[in-house]
Amino acid sequence: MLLYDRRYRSMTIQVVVFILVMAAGWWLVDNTIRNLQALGKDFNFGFLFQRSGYDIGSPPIPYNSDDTHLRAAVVGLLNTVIISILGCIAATFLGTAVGIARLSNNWLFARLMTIYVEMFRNIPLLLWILIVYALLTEILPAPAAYRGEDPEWSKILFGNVALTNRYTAIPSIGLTNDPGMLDLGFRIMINWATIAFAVVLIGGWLVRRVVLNRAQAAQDRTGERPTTWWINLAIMTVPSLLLIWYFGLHLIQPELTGFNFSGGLNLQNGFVALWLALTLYTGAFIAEIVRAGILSVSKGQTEAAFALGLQPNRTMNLVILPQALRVIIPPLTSQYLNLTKNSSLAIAVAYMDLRGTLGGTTLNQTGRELEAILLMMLIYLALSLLISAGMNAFNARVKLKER
Amino acid sequence: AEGDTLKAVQDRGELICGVNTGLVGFAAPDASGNWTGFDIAICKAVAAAVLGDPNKVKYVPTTGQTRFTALSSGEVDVLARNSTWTFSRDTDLALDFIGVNYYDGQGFMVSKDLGVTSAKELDGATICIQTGTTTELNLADYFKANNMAYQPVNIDSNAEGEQQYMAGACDAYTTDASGLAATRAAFADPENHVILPEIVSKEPLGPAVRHGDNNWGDIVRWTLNALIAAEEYGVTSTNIEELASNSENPEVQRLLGSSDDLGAMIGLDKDWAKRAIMASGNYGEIFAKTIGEETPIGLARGLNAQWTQGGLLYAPPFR
Amino acid sequence: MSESITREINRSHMQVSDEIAIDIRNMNKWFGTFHVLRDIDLTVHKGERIVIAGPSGSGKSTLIRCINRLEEHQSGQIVVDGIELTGDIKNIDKVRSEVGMVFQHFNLFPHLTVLENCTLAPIWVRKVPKRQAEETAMHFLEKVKIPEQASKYPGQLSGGQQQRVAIARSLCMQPRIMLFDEPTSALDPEMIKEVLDTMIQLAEEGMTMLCVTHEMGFAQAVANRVIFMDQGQIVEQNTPTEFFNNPKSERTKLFLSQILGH
Amino acid sequence: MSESITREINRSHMQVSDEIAIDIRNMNKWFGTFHVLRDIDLTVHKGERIVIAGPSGSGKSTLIRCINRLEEHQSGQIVVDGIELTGDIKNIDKVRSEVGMVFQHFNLFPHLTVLENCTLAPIWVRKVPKRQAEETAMHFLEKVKIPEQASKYPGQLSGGQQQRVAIARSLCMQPRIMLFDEPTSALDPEMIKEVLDTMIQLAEEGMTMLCVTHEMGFAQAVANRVIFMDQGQIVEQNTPTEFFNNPKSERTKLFLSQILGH
Amino acid sequence: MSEMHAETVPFVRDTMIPPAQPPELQSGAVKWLRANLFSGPVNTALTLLGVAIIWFLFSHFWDWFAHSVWNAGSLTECRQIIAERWGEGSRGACWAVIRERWHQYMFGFYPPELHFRPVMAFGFLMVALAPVLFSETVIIRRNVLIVTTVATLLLMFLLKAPMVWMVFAAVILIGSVILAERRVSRLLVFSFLYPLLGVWLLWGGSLWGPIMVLVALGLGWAAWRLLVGFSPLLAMIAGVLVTLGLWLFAVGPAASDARSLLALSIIPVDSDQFGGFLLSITIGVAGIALSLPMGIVLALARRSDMFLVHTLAVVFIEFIRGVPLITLLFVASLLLNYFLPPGTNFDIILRVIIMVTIFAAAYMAEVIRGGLAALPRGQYEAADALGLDYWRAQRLIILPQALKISIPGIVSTFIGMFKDTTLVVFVGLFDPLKGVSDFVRADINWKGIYWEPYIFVGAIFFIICFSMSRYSMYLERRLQRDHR
Ligand SMILES: Nc1ncnc2c1ncn2[C@@H]1O[C@H](COP(=O)(O)OP(=O)(O)OP(=O)(O)O)[C@@H](O)[C@H]1O
Ligand SMILES: Nc1ncnc2c1ncn2[C@@H]1O[C@H](COP(=O)(O)OP(=O)(O)OP(=O)(O)O)[C@@H](O)[C@H]1O
Ligand SMILES: [Mg+2]
Ligand SMILES: [Mg+2]
Repeated sequence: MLLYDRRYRSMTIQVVVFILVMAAGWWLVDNTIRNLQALGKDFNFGFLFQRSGYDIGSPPIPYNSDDTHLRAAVVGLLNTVIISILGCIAATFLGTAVGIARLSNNWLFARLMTIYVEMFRNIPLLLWILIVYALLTEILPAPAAYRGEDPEWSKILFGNVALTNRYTAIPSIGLTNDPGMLDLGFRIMINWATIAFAVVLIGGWLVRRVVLNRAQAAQDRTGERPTTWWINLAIMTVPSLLLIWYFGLHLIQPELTGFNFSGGLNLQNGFVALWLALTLYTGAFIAEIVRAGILSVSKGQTEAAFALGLQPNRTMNLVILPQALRVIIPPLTSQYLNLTKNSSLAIAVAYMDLRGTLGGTTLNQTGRELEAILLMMLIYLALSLLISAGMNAFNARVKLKER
Repeated sequence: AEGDTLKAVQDRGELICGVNTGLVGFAAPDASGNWTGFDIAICKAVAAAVLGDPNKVKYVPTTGQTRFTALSSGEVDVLARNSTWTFSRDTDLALDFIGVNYYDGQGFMVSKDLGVTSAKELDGATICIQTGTTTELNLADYFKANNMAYQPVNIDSNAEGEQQYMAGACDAYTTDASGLAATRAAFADPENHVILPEIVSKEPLGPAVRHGDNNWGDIVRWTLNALIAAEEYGVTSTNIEELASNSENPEVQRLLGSSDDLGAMIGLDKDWAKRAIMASGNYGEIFAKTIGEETPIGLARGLNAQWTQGGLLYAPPFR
Repeated sequence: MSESITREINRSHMQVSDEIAIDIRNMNKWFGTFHVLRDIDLTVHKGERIVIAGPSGSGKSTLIRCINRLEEHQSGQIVVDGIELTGDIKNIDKVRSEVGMVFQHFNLFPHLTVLENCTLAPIWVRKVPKRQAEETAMHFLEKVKIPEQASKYPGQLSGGQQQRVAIARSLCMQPRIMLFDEPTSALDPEMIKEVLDTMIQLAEEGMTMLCVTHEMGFAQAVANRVIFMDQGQIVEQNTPTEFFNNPKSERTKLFLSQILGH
Repeated sequence: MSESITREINRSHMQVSDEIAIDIRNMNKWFGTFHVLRDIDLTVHKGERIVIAGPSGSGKSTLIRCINRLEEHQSGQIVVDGIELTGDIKNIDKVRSEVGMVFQHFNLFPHLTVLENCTLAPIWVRKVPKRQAEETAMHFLEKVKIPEQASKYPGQLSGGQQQRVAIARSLCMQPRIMLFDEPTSALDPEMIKEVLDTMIQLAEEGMTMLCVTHEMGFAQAVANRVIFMDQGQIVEQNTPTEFFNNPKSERTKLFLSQILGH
Repeated sequence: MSEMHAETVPFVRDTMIPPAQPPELQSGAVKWLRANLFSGPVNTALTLLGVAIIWFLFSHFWDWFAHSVWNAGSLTECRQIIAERWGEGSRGACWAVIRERWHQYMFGFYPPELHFRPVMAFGFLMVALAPVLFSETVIIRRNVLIVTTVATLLLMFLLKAPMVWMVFAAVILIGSVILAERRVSRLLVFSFLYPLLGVWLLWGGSLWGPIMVLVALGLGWAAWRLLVGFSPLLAMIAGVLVTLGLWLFAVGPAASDARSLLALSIIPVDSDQFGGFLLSITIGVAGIALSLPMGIVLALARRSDMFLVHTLAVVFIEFIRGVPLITLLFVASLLLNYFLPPGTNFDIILRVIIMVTIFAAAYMAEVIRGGLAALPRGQYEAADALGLDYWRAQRLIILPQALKISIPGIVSTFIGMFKDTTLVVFVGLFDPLKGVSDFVRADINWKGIYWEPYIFVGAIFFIICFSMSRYSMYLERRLQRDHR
């Protein structure tokens, strides 16, 4: 019988599974079609090209209520991406620092870091988002507090940053010698100066790599490593300074005009709160990962390195970290994924991410929940897969060294 | 789901009513979990008419975002959640608004210190709005029409929005004027906040049902009309028994089922309207009890007075 | 005894000089309240090959690890190659680059190739040019007979090969003294021989060696002194012949009977 | 050779019957493109005790594992106890409950006590009542001389004890054939003896055994045939005496010199 | 040949040296401080930083905590009291809101006179869990059970539970304490029955529903029993099909028929009356209980060598892990009705539980897969060689070990899932964090209250999650000690 021979058994089971899955899928699709019919709705994505009609605070690309829902969704997606990237970066730094601090032999500091980690790991993220947001709105003053001859609050950092309960006003960058904009289409413009800086920085970075390679070569040749930090510093800064001088770059300090600060950039509190909360929350998890990673490298490795005469910091860089990294990266990847997905809690703090636009206002104004939610899930899925793919590639590079 | 909502409700023995998650005066649970408010009264009236018991309602709290889906997916039988009747909602969203229970308009509330007296002076202001509402759209239109800039803060729930406004995180809070009044009434210092004179939109708020089930729509529509008509004819929860037996007014007799059997035409019994009115009183009584001037919310009747009093309430004849 | 170990050993270079390589005086060490090493006195001359034996937990490893300060001693004096081991970091670094150490579990760096394992310390500590470091490394890898494995990763080698890499790695720092902590006890029997052969070869070339081991064949063939430790003390030290044939203390007799016995 | 192994062995029961226990014909096996076993022909009679020797990687384990179908062969025929091994699951189950296997790393179930380890298969596969299974288990545990450990967990036993439990566990299924895959090579020397003793005892009772081992003492004492494998082929098979004293192929000679050599 | 080995025999010493004090270089507090706080410049700086952080937190929040008001009717009243007691302009916490609304934070809109029922359900839950969680340590189990018994009865008394129920609870609780002492495995029967009992206590209604569910399960088991000799796989399929079929089609009618004979009914409570921690814990516990088996199945499927099964498992797991939970909750609340036959409408809490379960199961599958991968191949081979078939090998050999290895991961998945129950607020359920707080703040009396509810809710979450993580550490340690 088909079930009793190993070769056919697995085929049989698979065929059955396949039929069952197809049947279930067909059942769902059929139900959906019939339900949609009953409701007199159809399944189409035309709504994406209709006028959206709502505004979004501080969109990363030009956007207003006359644009389409599609553009609103793109704005949301960009916001999601921005918060995710910034969150991942900040959380990585924080988590690494705390993870190492927990291993420090400073009793007090290690304890404090433990408390931090346990607090954040055991209390829902939503609460932290709300608390940070509330802290920002309740403790910081309204912009009006900066008004007048003798204001209650004054700007910090040489008058460059104003903390308010709506946003953090930071300076923006002005150009006296504005080279104009590059139009990328879709009303997305980039200042030529930005491009110039990008080119210079990337170029500088490439040159720096050449310098480093040559230093490495010199070390390989002579054993002594030439000091390169000042060359690097110069390469990274001088061209930029020249550009700054050429374009007449200057900071435009935020000034209180009318209700709000203008001139600078206003980082909305929703954004700041979400960023902080995601960073603190994910940072606590990353701290544990980093700590476990470092502890996973056996003591013998440190001893062997010491016995060879390597100094502790060299031991860390050359022996411990490369090995710890292999243990750290896979769980770190899932923390990045979590952070990206958790950014959808932006809904709680009025930050218009993908969930807020496509899955929120658009869905609500158009009533296309099936389409909007499916599309939104697909986009999140794509983001997740992208992050996984990137991290796996990185992991493969780190891992390659092992075997 | 066509044409059988009434039967479904009667079989279930319970009306499922989609309401706000918490809006003072309109729908909010109290400390012991009883829902009260202006919208709640509609639910109770419908339940009384259909099931004979105003308490056989299950309230499903919906957010601005989940409300229409909850209705169209059949999760609730009727949506009584201060929702604005608009063209696209009525058509594209496949809903049926069955009337207006509150004529509202979108306004702005600002702090007195701001020194603003007109919405036209709000150029550049930060404004808190609730996401997923028509206010979001009206706001965009209004500022665009007046060529002003603003910074929207899209808040998820009313409580959150008020919090932001009170902390000064927005210069102005915009929502329906009724909501503004309710919000302001609850402040520790109501006198320090002003509601600006501009009403920037028409916001006819009304209960909605699903497209397609016309009979059910009729029931809800005429239940609402019964409440309005009752006020017009002076039928109150206190005198209703008396009027039912000895009213001279033929319209009242038809309404209360003492002469014609209008109920049968919508699949109900004779006393349906009587029960609906008895549930929480006529329109005026409900208004006074939940959001009227005697309550902390202190709304004036304004547009929501009977047509006979110069308002817009005008129930079609029961005939 | 395995014949391969008792084979004719070239003792020509194996003279002991008068210079002192390691001088330990009255050294004591505690782990918490546990007194692991008690009043250790030990002088090792250049070119000496000392085998340390003793029951498990007697402090052999600890003693050896004190010599390159992987463990800190609490009282007494340890002078290595004329440098006293104190808290002074510079001294420690100096001593560590003069003293090679081979561990029971090899402790190779798994993320580096064999060659990189061998050149890491010369490049970063001794500041030797890479080319030269690699040449040296290849030289020593040839010596331990695995030059062809240079570009593999430790995980791809057998235990015996790994231990030989570990020895080569230490040798690349051109140490004057080598410490071995049970270098063969984690190895399969077939592999023990290859490692012991390497060590014998080292001994023949006159390296000063301290070796904790239970390979008594090795001790007899190579050592010029066997030290027996028990309970943190040096109980007996003697030439191998005397040690094996004529143990003085009861403790040593018992130990020898158990280890050679059955 | 350890004396204990070369002691007088009771060969009274150790006759070989004419019945065929295992019949392998022209069997080939590949791992991917790697041809591990080539044209293996092997007939084992009931009561035979066969030792398989050969260099590492020569396919000894693979051969043994094909016999109870832990590995699938790709061509040729394997008949165990009259049942041919094909894809048929019922046949496989039957063969597996007739053939016991003991692994190099014991593979005891660490979450079960010794007794539970021994009764698991009888209860679930043979459907023996628990009480009876426990009695049988105790019987075999006594036979391997560790009845007192019955309620301990494997992790609490020494390697030799663990291996004896593993043997007892196999015996509890009352197999007609026992396969051993280097049963002693993961053991410390003192423990090897106790396991070999157990195996000798089994042999004395007439069990059909196939044993991969490097313990040549055992082979000489117990086996009635030694099979030498290299590169996936059976290079030579002979009685132990002939095999050790008079190896035919060069390969065998080399192997024997290495294994008995140093 | 074996001489070589002989030389490697470790010699183990048999006597211990008596402990001795090391020379005292420094002593007491000064030494400790130097070693642990001021051992170098970096360390000193960190210590100072730590002190600064503590001081900052203390100076900013201390007086707020110190000025707590427990007894007031509204926020305004609180503010007055604070101003009176500690002077105009001082800040203080107004815990009165918790005092007045605690029952909503705990039970949502669950009828107050029935509050004892959830309390009882959760008391029983501990009893049901005890034989599973504390199977080995008698003392801990005894303590847990006694504390549970006392606490449950006390709470029920305080919540004015009727006498009948008090007796019922007392019998079960005290009975379980005694049973746990005698034969703890008997208590597992209770653990097995608990889900139905718990559901009945929480939602009320007729007892016939749970009974019929049980009967169906029994029939499914009988079907399995009948066929198992023939083919384990077929038997399992038959068992599952019979059970599911009966659940879907027969349980409802049968229960209502039985009900008409004998009511056996207690006051029903609707899902929409659930809220606060009652909701969180209900969703959490149900999700935990269901996601573990589902995760196991997924993990096995993902490790299967059948291409199709493997692929399906991978697609499913990666899809679920790739989307945020709130989108799944939206699917539960907005879309599920599209996917099901017209007219089906099932409980929103059930829908949320299903989604949360699916979500957690995908994570669980990955955790368990790790555990399975960590098992040495030898275990599989030994099981094969003994003739155990796939399912038996999994059940008896592989899973018990793999699950033990994965305990830390499993528990942190649980903790994550429990924390995620706060997200149900976005589909209109009253979670304790935002759902309840939002409507409490919609009350005129408590408008503007912010921190107190958050701190209160946060503290409870912390206690629950922290104990779970400690429990997993205890378990890890115990499993390390056992069997070794
Ligand atoms: N870091 C440590 N902390 C506390 N005690 C230790 C530490 N390291 C070793 N010990 C203890 O010190 C004693 C001596 O250990 P050591 O490793 O030197 O013994 P050994 O002679 O090398 O034994 P073996 O032959 O087993 O390697 C042992 O009792 C050991 O338990
Ligand atoms: N699952 C597998 N996949 C691929 N190659 C394998 C697998 N198992 C074994 N091999 C290879 O097959 C060859 C024979 O392996 P086998 O384990 O049978 O050798 P052996 O004679 O038992 O060696 P040893 O004495 O080291 O145990 C080896 O080269 C091994 O690398
Ligand atoms: Mg040691
Ligand atoms: Mg093998």
